[in-house]
Amino acid sequence: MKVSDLSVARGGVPVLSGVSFALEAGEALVLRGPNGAGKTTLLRCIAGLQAPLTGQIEGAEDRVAYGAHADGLKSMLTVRENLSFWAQVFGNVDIAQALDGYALRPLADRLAGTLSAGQKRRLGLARLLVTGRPIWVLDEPTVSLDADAVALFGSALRGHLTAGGSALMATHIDLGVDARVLDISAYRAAPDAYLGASDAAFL
Amino acid sequence: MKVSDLSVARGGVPVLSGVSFALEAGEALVLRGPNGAGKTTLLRCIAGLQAPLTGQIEGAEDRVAYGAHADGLKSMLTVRENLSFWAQVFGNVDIAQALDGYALRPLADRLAGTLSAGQKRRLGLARLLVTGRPIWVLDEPTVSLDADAVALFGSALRGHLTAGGSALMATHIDLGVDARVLDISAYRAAPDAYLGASDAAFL
Amino acid sequence: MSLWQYANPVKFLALSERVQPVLWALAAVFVSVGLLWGFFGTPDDVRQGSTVKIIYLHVPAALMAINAWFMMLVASLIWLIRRHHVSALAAKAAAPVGLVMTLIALVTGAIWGQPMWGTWWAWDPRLTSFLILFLFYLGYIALWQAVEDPDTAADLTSVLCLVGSVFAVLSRYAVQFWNQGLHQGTSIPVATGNRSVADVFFYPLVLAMIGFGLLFLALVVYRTGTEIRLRRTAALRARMNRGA
Amino acid sequence: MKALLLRDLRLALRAGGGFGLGLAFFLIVTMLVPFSVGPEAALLKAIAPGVLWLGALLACLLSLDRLLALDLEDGSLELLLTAPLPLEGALAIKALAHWLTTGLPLVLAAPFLGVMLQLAAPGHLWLLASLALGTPALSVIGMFGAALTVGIKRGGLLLSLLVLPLYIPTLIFGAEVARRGAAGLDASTPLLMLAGLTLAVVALMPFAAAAVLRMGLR
Amino acid sequence: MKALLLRDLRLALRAGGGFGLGLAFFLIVTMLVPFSVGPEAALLKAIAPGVLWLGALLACLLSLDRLLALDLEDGSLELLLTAPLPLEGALAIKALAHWLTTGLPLVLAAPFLGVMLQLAAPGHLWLLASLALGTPALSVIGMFGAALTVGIKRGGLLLSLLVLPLYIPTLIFGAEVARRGAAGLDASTPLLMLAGLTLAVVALMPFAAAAVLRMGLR
Amino acid sequence: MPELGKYAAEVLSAYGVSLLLLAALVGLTLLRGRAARRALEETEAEAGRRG
Ligand code: HEM
Ligand SMILES: Nc1ncnc2c1ncn2[C@@H]1O[C@H](COP(=O)(O)OP(=O)(O)OP(=O)(O)O)[C@@H](O)[C@H]1O
Ligand SMILES: Nc1ncnc2c1ncn2[C@@H]1O[C@H](COP(=O)(O)OP(=O)(O)OP(=O)(O)O)[C@@H](O)[C@H]1O
Ligand SMILES: [Mg+2]
Ligand SMILES: [Mg+2]
Repeated sequence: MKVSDLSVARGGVPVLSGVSFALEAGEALVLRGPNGAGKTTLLRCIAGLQAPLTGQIEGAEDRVAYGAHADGLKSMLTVRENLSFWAQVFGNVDIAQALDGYALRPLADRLAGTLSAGQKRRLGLARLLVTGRPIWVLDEPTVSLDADAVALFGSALRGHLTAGGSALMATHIDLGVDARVLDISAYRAAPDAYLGASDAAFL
Repeated sequence: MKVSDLSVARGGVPVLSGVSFALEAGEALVLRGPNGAGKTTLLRCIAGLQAPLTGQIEGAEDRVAYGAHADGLKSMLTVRENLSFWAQVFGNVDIAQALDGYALRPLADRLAGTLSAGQKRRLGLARLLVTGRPIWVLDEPTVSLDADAVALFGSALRGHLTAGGSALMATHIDLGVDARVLDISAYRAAPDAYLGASDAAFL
Repeated sequence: MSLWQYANPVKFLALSERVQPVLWALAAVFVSVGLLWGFFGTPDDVRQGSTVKIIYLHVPAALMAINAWFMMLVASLIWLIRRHHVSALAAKAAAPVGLVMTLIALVTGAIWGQPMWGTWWAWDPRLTSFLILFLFYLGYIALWQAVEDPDTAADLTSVLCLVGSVFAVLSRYAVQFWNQGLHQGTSIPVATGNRSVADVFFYPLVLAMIGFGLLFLALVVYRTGTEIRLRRTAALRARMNRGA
Repeated sequence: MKALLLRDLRLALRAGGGFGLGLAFFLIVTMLVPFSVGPEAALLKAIAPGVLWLGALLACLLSLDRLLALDLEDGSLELLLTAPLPLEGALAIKALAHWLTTGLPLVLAAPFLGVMLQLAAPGHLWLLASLALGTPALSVIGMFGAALTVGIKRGGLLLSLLVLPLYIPTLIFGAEVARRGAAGLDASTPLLMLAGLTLAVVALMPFAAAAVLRMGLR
Repeated sequence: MKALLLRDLRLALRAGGGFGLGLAFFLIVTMLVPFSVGPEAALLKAIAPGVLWLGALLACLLSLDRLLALDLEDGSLELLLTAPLPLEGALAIKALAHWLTTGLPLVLAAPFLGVMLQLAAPGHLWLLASLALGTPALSVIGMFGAALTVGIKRGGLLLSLLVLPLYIPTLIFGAEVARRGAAGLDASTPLLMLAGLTLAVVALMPFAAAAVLRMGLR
Repeated sequence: MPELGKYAAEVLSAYGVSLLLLAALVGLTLLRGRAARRALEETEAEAGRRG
């Protein structure tokens, strides 16, 4: 996947400009930057949920599995039902690996609504394994996870990378994997940047 | 505040039993334990949101300011309005200190719904400063915060402690303050413990 | 030894295993004798013709529909005051039975209404208050199903039952104020104005009423047992998952 | 308390907050009635008082689920529970805010809609009086229903199911006042009953609502 | 696709999911009509077809906000957008699930409610036909409205406001069929128009809905 | 069979519907009860094996 000279806006205001990087197969990239720097905005854009102001994103289409701040769980479905739903949507059937990968077997028949914060997050991450998509785009994946669960995530990620996948993650804390780091505060849009944002026409 | 021989249940099942600790004025206590250990359940109980199965909590009543996983912000009110509402509810008026304490001045007139994840969390923490309550009970307070914001939280906490307050916090990550640590996995309720939980009558 | 010992689920199960055969048998005998006698062994009424036979279903069902709600009210109060699980579960178990009884009263009444009043349905106060009762049953059952935590569900439905009872009485007066109506007044269950044939209809009717009462009891005891077993299964499962 | 009232009013007035939408719904329901039952003036006149009351009731009902569910979702309900406010008072205040933003506009708009539905002239005053006296009861009863269903994921329709039967006495007395008024009859008996009902409900329901809220959030 | 349909149906059937509640609301609205307009059989008979259509429409309307809002809240809508499903198809499937859990039960229950409102005997078949043909349009149009308001916090009432005018043609034709049917007149012309409307809407609306959803979530 | 006269349809349908409803109620009750019994036995056996 390759991003070149990307500018993104949030609430009509450009947040980042000139972001360029490439993500090879088997590679992980960690985005860092202070609160409000624009990490979430950038990731949403790469996942195809909002359009960039300028610039190109190549090789991302239909290859991205997005994990947002929210986990997309139905609290009235069991852990197993939640996972198999997403597996079917992405054309897979086997959820055994995902259940094992995040130690969810003992919880498999519990309603997702009754899980603790960290258990929910584990389920949210397990969803990535059933998508079969090569590029993981994750927003603060290890929030609420304890050390063991972070280790599970680490090994799932390593498995994904050795299988030729790649990952782009925003985080403030230690992910337990070593990866290239990109500090996006360097790309902060200048306050007078226009970049064709929706309010630029009025400036 | 003093907790003695406390047992708490979630979903009708005892989760923790025999928890005892004391929290002096000026002291901070960090709860640790793996995901699903029962930290949230314990904190809710101390905040008075659910009743304990057995045991006593002394000196907590009407002295606790609770900060949950969710921040309790109204997305259609501005940062300033959110803060002054809680200030008035708790009988205070001055929100200046809270705004300064978490560097929220530049955001004061933005709607809370347009903040980034970490900015929201900062506002949620600033709410504690306007309650005027001596005991802070916090569930993973530094989630989504960057290093600067964690430092702000650290200094707010130190200020609170030196003013004679105390704090009880659950977390998986480094809070940036030194505090006594209590590992609650030691108090895990035995699978066959009855303790008068609502389902005990059926066992 | 007090009656409250049967508030213990296990004791209740043991007791219910013992009384159930008797209850079911008695219910079957009374219901079938009452209905068969009524259907085959009573003459037609002078004015109502053979439709009078509907009374052996209609009145017992109507009676039990009201009594079931009353029983739920008492059980809810016991749960709120003494927190006996069996009591809460008995209220839960009774609701669908009451709902079906209400439905039978409504349906038989409607079928009866067509020949007698020339309409399936009229907005008569008695009929209307039964419809309102039907709604209360629906809401009560829906609330039980919607709340996940069983004790919370018991609490909430109990309060709903209390508040609902107050409003049901209020509605009854409101409805009476609103429309005077066609339905016969309550009296001793004398079906017709014609006193001379009353006894002929009276005995099978009483048998059917006792039979419906026993059937209600048998169903509630059985269903309470089912609810207890479900709770116990859930409790064991939850503990096992914790152990795992 | 005052802060809570002001906050709730402000939230209702902000875009997307719900003020005026209850009113709009009322307007549209009464407007749809001629489309569905046909345009004959005599028929409309006969059903006008009833339709207006029914419309007001439905408009109230529809806005109930935001009474507490929004506060639950963003976590502020739990924080309110730990705040130094008596829960009964807080709920009463929230019901008041609901009435001010939903019931009151309905009361004020009803005469105009009455004209559209050919409501007879003497009926307007009675309609107004009955709505003014009855809608507070709707808000308070609705608060009870909202407290009952607050822990339930998207209890919206369940809430309607639970609350509607509780609305029946209010509706009967209210509509009876409006109908008798429109027919030129004396409507003071049902009006008195309506007033008594509202008073009792306003005095007692906040306690029931607080009780079930405490149970539900446990 | 099938997985999505099954999931939505399963969610609707689970406790608190909403199945049967649309029906209950329909029941209650039609029940409240006599309380508000009075118990006279002749009057009720005259307004019965219209009231039933209006009740069905409102019951549909009330369940619309859960069409997409729930998925938005827990984040699964965004995840669906990144999934390999054509959005148009996904929305059509979701509308189908909505109809199966809301519209269909309404159609089946309408005859009973017709009896309660003294609907004339020949009208029942026409009522059934008009509802069966009309309610799918209500679900699909509702999906468009839901997509339009999905980004708006608790757009529930706004959604009603936007969707109601769009429902008017369906309502007019549908109620006309039922009214003519009840009066013993020939109702095939409006029935044909209703069928045409539904077909067109079902064919085109999913595209409009997908388009506004993509815009709204940007 | 008693002579029901012109109201035969009404009386018979009243009995039919009511008995059907009662039978459905009893039937569903028994089915659910059986299922609950079985589930409990299985769970108890499993719990016994584990505990
Ligand atoms: C759907 C319609 C109807 C409903 C909901 C209904 C409901 C009731 C109820 C609640 C009772 C009360 C029992 C009691 O007070 O002890 C009752 C009794 C009775 N009903 Fe109906 N009813 C309906 C239609 C009819 C019709 C059409 C008839 C016959 C013309 C009828 C004849 C009776 C009789 C004879 C009694 C016994 C009255 C007594 O206690 O003396 N009902 N019904
Ligand atoms: N409607 C809006 N108007 C103006 N600014 C906005 C609006 N919505 C968001 N922003 C700003 O856009 C910036 C980017 O937000 P974003 O959520 O991408 O940050 P982030 O890097 O993910 O931060 P965090 O680490 O806190 O999650 C923030 O500074 C935010 O305050
Ligand atoms: N309805 C329920 N039935 C059974 N178990 C439940 C239910 N609800 C919660 N639990 C369990 O109770 C335990 C305690 O949960 P709690 O949220 O207190 O954990 P926590 O320590 O806060 O975890 P985290 O660090 O992930 O936030 C968890 O194992 C959870 O799965
Ligand atoms: Mg972010
Ligand atoms: Mg937790």
